[in-house]
Amino acid sequence: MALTADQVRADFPGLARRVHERLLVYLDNSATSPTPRPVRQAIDDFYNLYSANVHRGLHTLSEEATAAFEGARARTAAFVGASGPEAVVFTRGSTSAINLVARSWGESLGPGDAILLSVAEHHGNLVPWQMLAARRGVELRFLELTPAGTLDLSALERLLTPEVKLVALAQVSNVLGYELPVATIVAAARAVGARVLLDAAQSVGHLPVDFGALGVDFLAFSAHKMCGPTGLGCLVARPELLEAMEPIEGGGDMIVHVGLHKSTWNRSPFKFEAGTPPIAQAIGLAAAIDYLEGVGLEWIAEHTRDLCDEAAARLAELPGVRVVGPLTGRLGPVAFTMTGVHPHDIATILDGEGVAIRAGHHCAQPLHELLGLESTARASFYLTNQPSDIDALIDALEMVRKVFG
Amino acid sequence: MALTADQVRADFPGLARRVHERLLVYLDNSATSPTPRPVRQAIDDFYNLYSANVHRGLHTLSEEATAAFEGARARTAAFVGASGPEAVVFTRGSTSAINLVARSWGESLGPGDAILLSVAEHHGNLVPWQMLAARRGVELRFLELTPAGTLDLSALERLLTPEVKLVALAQVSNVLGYELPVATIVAAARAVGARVLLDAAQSVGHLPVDFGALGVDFLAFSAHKMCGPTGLGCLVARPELLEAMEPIEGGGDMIVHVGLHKSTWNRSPFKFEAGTPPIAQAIGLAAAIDYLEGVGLEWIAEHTRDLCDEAAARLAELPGVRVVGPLTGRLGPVAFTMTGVHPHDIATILDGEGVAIRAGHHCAQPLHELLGLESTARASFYLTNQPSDIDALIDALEMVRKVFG
Amino acid sequence: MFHELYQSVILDHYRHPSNVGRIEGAQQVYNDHPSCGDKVLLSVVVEDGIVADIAYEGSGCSISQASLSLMTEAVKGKPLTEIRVLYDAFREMIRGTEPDEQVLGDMVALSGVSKFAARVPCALLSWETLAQVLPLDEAPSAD
Amino acid sequence: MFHELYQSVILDHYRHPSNVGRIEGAQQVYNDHPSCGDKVLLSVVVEDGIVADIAYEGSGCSISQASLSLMTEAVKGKPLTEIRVLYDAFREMIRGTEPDEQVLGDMVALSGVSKFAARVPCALLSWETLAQVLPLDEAPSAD
Ligand SMILES: Cc1ncc(COP(=O)(O)O)c(C=O)c1O
Ligand SMILES: Cc1ncc(COP(=O)(O)O)c(C=O)c1O
Repeated sequence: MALTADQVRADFPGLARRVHERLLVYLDNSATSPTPRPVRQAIDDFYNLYSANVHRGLHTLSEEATAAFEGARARTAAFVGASGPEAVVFTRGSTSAINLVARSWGESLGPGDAILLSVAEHHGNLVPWQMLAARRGVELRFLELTPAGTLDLSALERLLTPEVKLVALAQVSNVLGYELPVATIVAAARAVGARVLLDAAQSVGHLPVDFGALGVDFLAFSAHKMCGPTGLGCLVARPELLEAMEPIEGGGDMIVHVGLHKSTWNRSPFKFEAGTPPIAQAIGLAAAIDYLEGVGLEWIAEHTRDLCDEAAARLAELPGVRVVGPLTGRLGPVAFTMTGVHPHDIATILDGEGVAIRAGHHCAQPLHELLGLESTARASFYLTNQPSDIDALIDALEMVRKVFG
Repeated sequence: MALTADQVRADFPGLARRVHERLLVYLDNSATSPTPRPVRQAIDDFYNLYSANVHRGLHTLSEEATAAFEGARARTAAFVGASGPEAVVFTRGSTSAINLVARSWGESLGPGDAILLSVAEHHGNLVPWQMLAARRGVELRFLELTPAGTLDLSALERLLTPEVKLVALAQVSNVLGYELPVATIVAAARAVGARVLLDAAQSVGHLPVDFGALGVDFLAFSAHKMCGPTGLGCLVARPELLEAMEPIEGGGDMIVHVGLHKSTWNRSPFKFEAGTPPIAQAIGLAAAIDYLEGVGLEWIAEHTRDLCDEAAARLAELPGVRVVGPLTGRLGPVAFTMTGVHPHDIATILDGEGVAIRAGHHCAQPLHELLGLESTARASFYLTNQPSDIDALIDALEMVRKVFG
Repeated sequence: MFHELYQSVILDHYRHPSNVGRIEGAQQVYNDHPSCGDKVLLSVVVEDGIVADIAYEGSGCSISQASLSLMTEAVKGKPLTEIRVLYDAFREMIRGTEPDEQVLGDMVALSGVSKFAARVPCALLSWETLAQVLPLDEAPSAD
Repeated sequence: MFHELYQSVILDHYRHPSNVGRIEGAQQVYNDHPSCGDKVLLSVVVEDGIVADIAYEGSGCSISQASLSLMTEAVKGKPLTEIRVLYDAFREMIRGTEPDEQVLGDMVALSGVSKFAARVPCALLSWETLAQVLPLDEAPSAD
């Protein structure tokens, strides 16, 4: 059954809105995805019908909420191929998930240890490690880029010495759009005994991701970038690593026994979830997972890759337009520049035409500085986009050229 | 215009549901409040119509989302009488807000310093301080209870020596239901130069709370206990304290400039909000505040106090039932025990009658141990409750007595 | 007064429990469910593959306490092989399978628990604790 | 080609800015908007209460750069008292008040910015930076 973007779009009625009297063309999916009707419905049902706190509740609403919330954890575990619900910690977002690893697991590192990142990392997968480096005297190393704009893995052997205790990389870059060759990274990391953290903010829900099969140790992603709600992310980790990690926040639900002066911790993942958890958000994530699986992860990935290939090719043909990063093989974001026009001006003019793109450093300042750019414009694609969106983008860019002469 | 609970209940259609073929009587408000229609609508509108990321977005959806999100911050600041939006940090919940103070501001404390708490604190306002005490060698001191079940302030002078750098107390106890005499506490704390943190999880949205007028330094509360969404809390603080505090999590939005090895921090509150914030949740909180102000905070407090007074009086009359804590002056929770029946059994039987209460230690284990109780049953009241809910509670308890003989 | 969960057998055992106490010199194991506060100290004497004596000290809700009373009654004097059958049958029942009264006896009074997810741990506390003393989770050995 | 925001005056100033450079010996101040990357180094020479000379080196979007060019043109040779009037009028305009072309001259080309909340900081960068050199935010002194 060949699904069409039209059929998918029917589940996103809000996308049919107008902006400056033009039909909206939403090309800022890498920042936040739109939310389909079944996800909105699942969230609303919770708030309307069984708005109750979870765990330890003995009444029906609380039991329903607990079943839905813990069911969402199990659903998430199955979706990303984790060993089970005990491997899934709910956090505020990808950023929070990565900070949790840095602040808990990371405390075991010290002088002489190193962490391998890349120059293209999102601030969310960079600043937590800088803070750890400042706290614990850990060295940060960086993979650089090939001229084509993907990670230069030829330096892997040189950089990946036994000092490296962790390799933390984005599975899909939110600017360059490349897909990381995870198997190569994992094999190399294993060879020196390093752990691997995958920043999957741009990959989970965008292509099939199997935590177990990939063989990584930590996986971080955000619900709001995969048709789910804001305010929720996941840290998926090997349970034995979680068990060995110290909790960061204290409070209800993360304890077994609390005395006035001393307390004992619950088992993971609860140990890392102090206080009332993001109940409606987890339920929304489970609905998003159901939705994405209904559409098909393979279809979504294929569809997105096709749109990116076409967009990159057509952008590259425009006079003065330069695609930043590879021209093919992108999954989602297509960043570009236009001579003589600042990216912010591009974005403002495009908005006037109904085309929503992002302009800036996309939380990847070091990458932009390295490329000698203050900022880039970025169109990013996902399941609701269609080839006509690329036409709209190209037409609007021709308008930019007319304004700026 | 005398509002009735009936009029309020019309905004909560889900509360009219049935449970075990009985009409639902929701008396677990202290755990999580139900969510009124306008809040659900505000959340759904975001997801449907302008699901976009905030800050730095140059397209219409992002500008709408930013205006709504930052508008929600300003709305929250005004609602709790904070100096302005810069005083409001969005967190995962009360627990997270208190942990933020403990992990950031708290790091300035060390051996010789003390923190004054009470034996009745919720784990969310106890365990973070235990963790700080373990990290930094800080002493924890505890206010105890009067025989009537309120805080014994006669020990305040003895306990509140110049070593005490922070007094952290619940404004309304989630078990005993008492209201803290905040003015007395603040005056005493000021006299020794101690800061005051108010755990307002059970008070903001339940009675008028004015941060500025109370003169406290930190205020923590959760949206889900005041008709708002799960997954969101607030730390309100004096801006100069926030400015001096170090961020805990690193990532997007909390930075000014990011280099490969070093970064500089944004101003507060953004410094404490790494990554995509809880956008829909903040928007939902603003809608909850609008809703609560529409009903009237004075009305809500009065209404809740009246129901608690009546419930406590009628419970105390039942043979074998003991109200835990004061019989009058409670705001929300009314905890009790019944001889010969375990609180869990009470809760299960009540659920069979459609009456939702909570049983357990309510995240206040030390308090229960001190009272010689493993657990208590707790009925908790809020704006949607009505006198007939107390009848239902009493009737159901008579059923418990019949079952247990 | 009938209640789906609170069968009179349960209430009887809750009010008048069997085998309460501590056996000096016996194997002892402590267990609790911290989230609800149920606690038990179980004493078990095994002689020649038979539970010769068993007793417990516990506190908690009617379900956990009745389950302890019923379990100790059921296993006292029984060989390990039979106890394993009971253990499996009990857990099946709590999971929602129609119980066999022939096998489970009075313990079928606890069958209603399967419909109360939050109370399932209460009913299981007794057997879970016994399994910490006796090798109930292991496959029976060949001899 | 007409665009509400991108008036031809703005684009002209963006393409052919006035007063670009650095004045040795002048008062200099650096300012930036890190979230969007707009940057400026402003040089100002004040003599006898008059902005005798002004220049800037900057990078950023058309709005921020055109605003710098327009602002420097507008204040050059003017006394502080007049500059204050311009400063207030400009900020009023950016807030959405109908601008007075008599007062603001070519700077009215930036009036469209008021409808683009995200671009308001770009338009204000110039004046905000000038206010770091000149006492524009203070009430005029009595003398
Ligand atoms: C007094 C008090 N403090 C703190 C909390 C913790 O709130 P949350 O679980 O939303 O973080 C609660 C909630 O039960 C509470 O009642
Ligand atoms: C690659 C990558 N990592 C991390 C993040 C941070 O995600 P969040 O802001 O949801 O915490 C993002 C989101 O922009 C991202 O694209």
